[in-house]
Amino acid sequence: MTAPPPNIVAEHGLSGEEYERILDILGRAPNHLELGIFSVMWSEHCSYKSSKVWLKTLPTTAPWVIHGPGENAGAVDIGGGLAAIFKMESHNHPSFIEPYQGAATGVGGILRDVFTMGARPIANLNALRFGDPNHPKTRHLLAGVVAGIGGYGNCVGVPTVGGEVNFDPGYNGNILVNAMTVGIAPKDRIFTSQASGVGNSIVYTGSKTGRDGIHGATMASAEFGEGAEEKRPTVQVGDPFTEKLLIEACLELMATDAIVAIQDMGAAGLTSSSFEMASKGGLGVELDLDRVPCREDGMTPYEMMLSESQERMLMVLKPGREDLARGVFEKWDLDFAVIGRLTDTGRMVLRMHGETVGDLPIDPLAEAAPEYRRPYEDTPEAPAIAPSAVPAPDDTGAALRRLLGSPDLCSRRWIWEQYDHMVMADTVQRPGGDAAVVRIHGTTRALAITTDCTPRYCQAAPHLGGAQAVAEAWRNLTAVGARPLAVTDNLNFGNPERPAVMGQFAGCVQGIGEACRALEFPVVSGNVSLYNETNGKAIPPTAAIGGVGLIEDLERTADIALKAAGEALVLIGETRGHLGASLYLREVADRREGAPPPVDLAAERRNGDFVRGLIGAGTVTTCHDLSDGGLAVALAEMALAGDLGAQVTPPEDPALPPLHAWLFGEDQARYLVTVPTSEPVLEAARRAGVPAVRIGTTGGDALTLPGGQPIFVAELRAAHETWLPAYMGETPAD
Amino acid sequence: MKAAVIVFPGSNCDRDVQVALAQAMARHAQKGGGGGTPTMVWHKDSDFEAVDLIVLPGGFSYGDYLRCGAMAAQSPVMKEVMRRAGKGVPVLGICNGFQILTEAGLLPGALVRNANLKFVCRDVTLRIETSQSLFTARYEAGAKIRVPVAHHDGNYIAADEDFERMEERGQIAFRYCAPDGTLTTAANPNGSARNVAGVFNETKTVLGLMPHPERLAEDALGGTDGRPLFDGLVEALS
Amino acid sequence: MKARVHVTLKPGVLDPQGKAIHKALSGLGFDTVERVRQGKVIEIELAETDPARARESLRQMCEKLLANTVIENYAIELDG
Amino acid sequence: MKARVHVTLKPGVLDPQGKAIHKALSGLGFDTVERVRQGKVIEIELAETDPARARESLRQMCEKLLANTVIENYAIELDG
Ligand SMILES: Nc1ncnc2c1ncn2[C@@H]1O[C@H](COP(=O)(O)OP(=O)(O)O)[C@@H](O)[C@H]1O
Ligand SMILES: [Mg+2]
Repeated sequence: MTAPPPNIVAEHGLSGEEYERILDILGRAPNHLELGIFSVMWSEHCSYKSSKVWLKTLPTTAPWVIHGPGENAGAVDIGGGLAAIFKMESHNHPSFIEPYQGAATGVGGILRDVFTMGARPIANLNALRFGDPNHPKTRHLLAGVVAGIGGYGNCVGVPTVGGEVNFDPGYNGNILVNAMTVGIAPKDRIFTSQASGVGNSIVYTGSKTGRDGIHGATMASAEFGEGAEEKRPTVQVGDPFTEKLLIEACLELMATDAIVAIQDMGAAGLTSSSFEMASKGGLGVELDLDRVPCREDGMTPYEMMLSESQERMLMVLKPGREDLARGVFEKWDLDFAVIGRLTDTGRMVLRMHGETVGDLPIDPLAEAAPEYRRPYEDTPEAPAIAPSAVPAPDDTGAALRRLLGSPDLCSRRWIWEQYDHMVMADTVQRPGGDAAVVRIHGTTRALAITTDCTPRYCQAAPHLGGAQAVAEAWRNLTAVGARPLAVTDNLNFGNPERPAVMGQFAGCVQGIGEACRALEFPVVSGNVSLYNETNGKAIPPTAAIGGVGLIEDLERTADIALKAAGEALVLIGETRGHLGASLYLREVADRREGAPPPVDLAAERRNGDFVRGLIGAGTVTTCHDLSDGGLAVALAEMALAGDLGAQVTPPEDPALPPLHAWLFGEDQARYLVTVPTSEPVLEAARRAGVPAVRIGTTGGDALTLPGGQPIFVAELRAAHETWLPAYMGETPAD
Repeated sequence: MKAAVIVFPGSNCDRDVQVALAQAMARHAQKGGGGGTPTMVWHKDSDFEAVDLIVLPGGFSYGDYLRCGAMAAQSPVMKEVMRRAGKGVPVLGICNGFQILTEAGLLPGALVRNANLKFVCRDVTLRIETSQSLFTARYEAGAKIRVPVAHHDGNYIAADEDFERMEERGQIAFRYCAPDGTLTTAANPNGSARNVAGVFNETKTVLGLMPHPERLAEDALGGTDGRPLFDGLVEALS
Repeated sequence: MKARVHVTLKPGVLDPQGKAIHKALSGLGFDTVERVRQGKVIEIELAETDPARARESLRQMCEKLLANTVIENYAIELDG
Repeated sequence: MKARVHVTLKPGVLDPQGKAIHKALSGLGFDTVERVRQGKVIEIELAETDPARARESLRQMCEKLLANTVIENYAIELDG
């Protein structure tokens, strides 16, 4: 085996120091194949080398947690002998290069993470960030990403039930596509990747291996530069039809006792999947690469081991179950091949044409994976902005219309109507509310699911932003009546080698950890995406949180649509009129500054528990949490959903902030509910020590806000529904 | 009643329609009829037990690659479905099932890409064009119902002379309409000619429709306008 | 033996893709475009050396699967 | 002036459509089929009489819209 020249080492993204470590581990120079394997295994994407020290600080346990981080996805007990299994994952770089395929394969990848564990996927969500709407690429990227997510999810037949979208110039050169899948499995039949049984067969199934995506994992960890376009041929094409077959075939085989361990081939394909299975089981593997089903002639071992072809799985079978498994996969027209076996050597030995082409020790490679405590700098504190320092609008109604029609707040209907959000016939709350509600099939219980992050808060104050994202997810689940169970996170940042970026990362993770602890909302899975920057400019720190909660009784849930005239509107939580870093400040006053609203986790928990209690008792008819755009926007959304107006009168309170701050402030830990009569609820709130105040009454076809003319709901609807379709060039007659 | 749901590789509304039918059968059983559950029939099976109703479910059979429904129409089970349809066994095709029926020649016309080229998933209003059929007997002619669509290729086309014949024989089952029943472009989610959402064969024993009645056949899912279709079938075929 | 099958919509049959491409091209400023139709090409490699047999077999593939003859025409092109 | 633009997947790029058609053809008993790839043809009529200008304009259409040059190749064919 000949040593690779230094430029080849550098091209594999390995530092000199890392290369020295390889020489130590092998006691010789690696050949090209081995170098490739080290390179992907030690890439940021696979090794989490910059993030690990911080991720370890997150709370990951609770009595209901079955599997925390470390498996393909997290698993929590949802009662009835079932587990919810979920995870979120980024496909940012591929989606920027080829939005349709990048987003589509992102959905495919996260689905596999979930059904690998034995779960039938029941819902997909997507958290998306695009650049400035006026940037020449934004429209094309948005169209492609949405079509790709729909194209894949619709075909596999898993409903896409929610997500979030933001636009910010900070994403001009690096969009974010974070996809989340939730699945359900029998609690006692969860599959992991831990191999066991020396001599057991290693089986390959799914699609054939092609030359696509080779070095995708290293690409996902490399900062974009001007030459990014040249990397294009590494784009993978997804085949959702094969994925659908793979889901059905895997679930069919999982119902038997044939499988010992199973692992999808994601980033770094055959390399990381076989490595991980062996490493977790403390065993070795021997692979016979001649047997790998290939799409192209003459593929080299390097190409086979590093290919990121989609829709592939690796399994360890119990002895003698090969024929059973083969029968299942052939029934579903999928490739099936025994490509190797487990050994007790602790080594990965790769053979082709009767020769050993690679030989690596497994544990040392995994244990010696670099782990960096990178230097970091805290983000300087943003100045607090007093409500009175922000000018009131000339016209409250016009300000509200403007907010509702702004890119970050307008209706996402144009997006979710391209997603089949109802297939499987269990979608109880469709997109448009606080959290999607998906029934647990055949029961009257349901899961509530949401994704949340406010990047402008994370940017101004990372620690607070991280906590706020968790709090908002928790609140969104609470607002539909669910008991929040656990979260998955998707941490999207710039180059961690820059202390300022590392400071954002550390801050967000600390904030997430704090909020998760306070809310008993542990992190059970997640994903880190670093190097999201172009020419030295990092994206806004974006700590996307996917939250899952449980609804015990579908009769006891709430949605955001106003139901009947004459009901009381009750605002729960304290309103100080915080306008720093708010959407009002940005969209109406054209200022991007200030400290975000403080997050009081004790208040968050107390107010949320109170609201959940009201929903559980069947007291409230409607519930919406307050977030972007504050009270006025929340109320408008409720009016739109119910096609019913309301009249608002601010409470008489000497401490009331200026009216515009009261209406548009983004104070946290708040909900707006409707009740037939307000007194009992106000009384219960007093007893619970929860701030609550009646602020108006439902009815009519217009929204009457203090200090303004009534605005017809129809007018609000036009403002809310117009921007996105118009931006995408659609005329109503289309 | 005995019903069979055909499962093609890539079908994904097979369970949904099975549940909707089973619920209709359970309701019928409560009134003294027989209950049961539709059986699933795998596309490679060239024969299956005698049934009173065959359902081709929604989804993306064979990925909808080449043309939607084209490969499914050639699968082994379809020979048998066509043979039985020829003998008068009722066949219901929903969404992808409708596409398969046109590809197999059991229904006239073809379904092409939506006019705006986008997948569309939303509730639409349908006008019941006739109650004179096995499938629509439980609706009143002219009634408006709300059911969802979810498809990429639901744009129905047929030659003018085919249309004349179909209109004459009452072969149009459903049309997309505004809430007041008028046939507007805005109410048409995919550009279908004459706002057609569903059609019968000449004997009205085969129905294909793009909307998904099985998705709004339960209160918990937000509506029950799809229910009478299944209740009517179960009642008539039991 | 290599073959190409061209599948095109029959004249008069609505072509949403062609229409949308036309509109998009006009939107991009390509104002000399007068008509656009979209079709498919299916490239097939056959283990068959006899052109007549190859052509007949391709014809059957078209009739059975590759084209929907209600709305589409097909043309077979054999290499070499 | 009439033109045809052929858009095909670059070599090595997965072609799920072609793969599925291949399987379906085999299932129908066409067992001599060895490989299938699917592509698009876009027929365009141009109000342009100069072939060089037509070709250049078509090339731009391909780069901008007709082909996804990340994964597809294109070929332009001018009639007459
Ligand atoms: N990319 C998307 N895909 C599907 N649904 C989306 C997407 N983006 C937003 N939505 C839906 O739109 C609604 C409003 O989103 P958002 O404003 O982020 O809600 P909230 O402020 O309650 O977190 C939610 O129901 C959400 O699921
Ligand atoms: Mg909310």
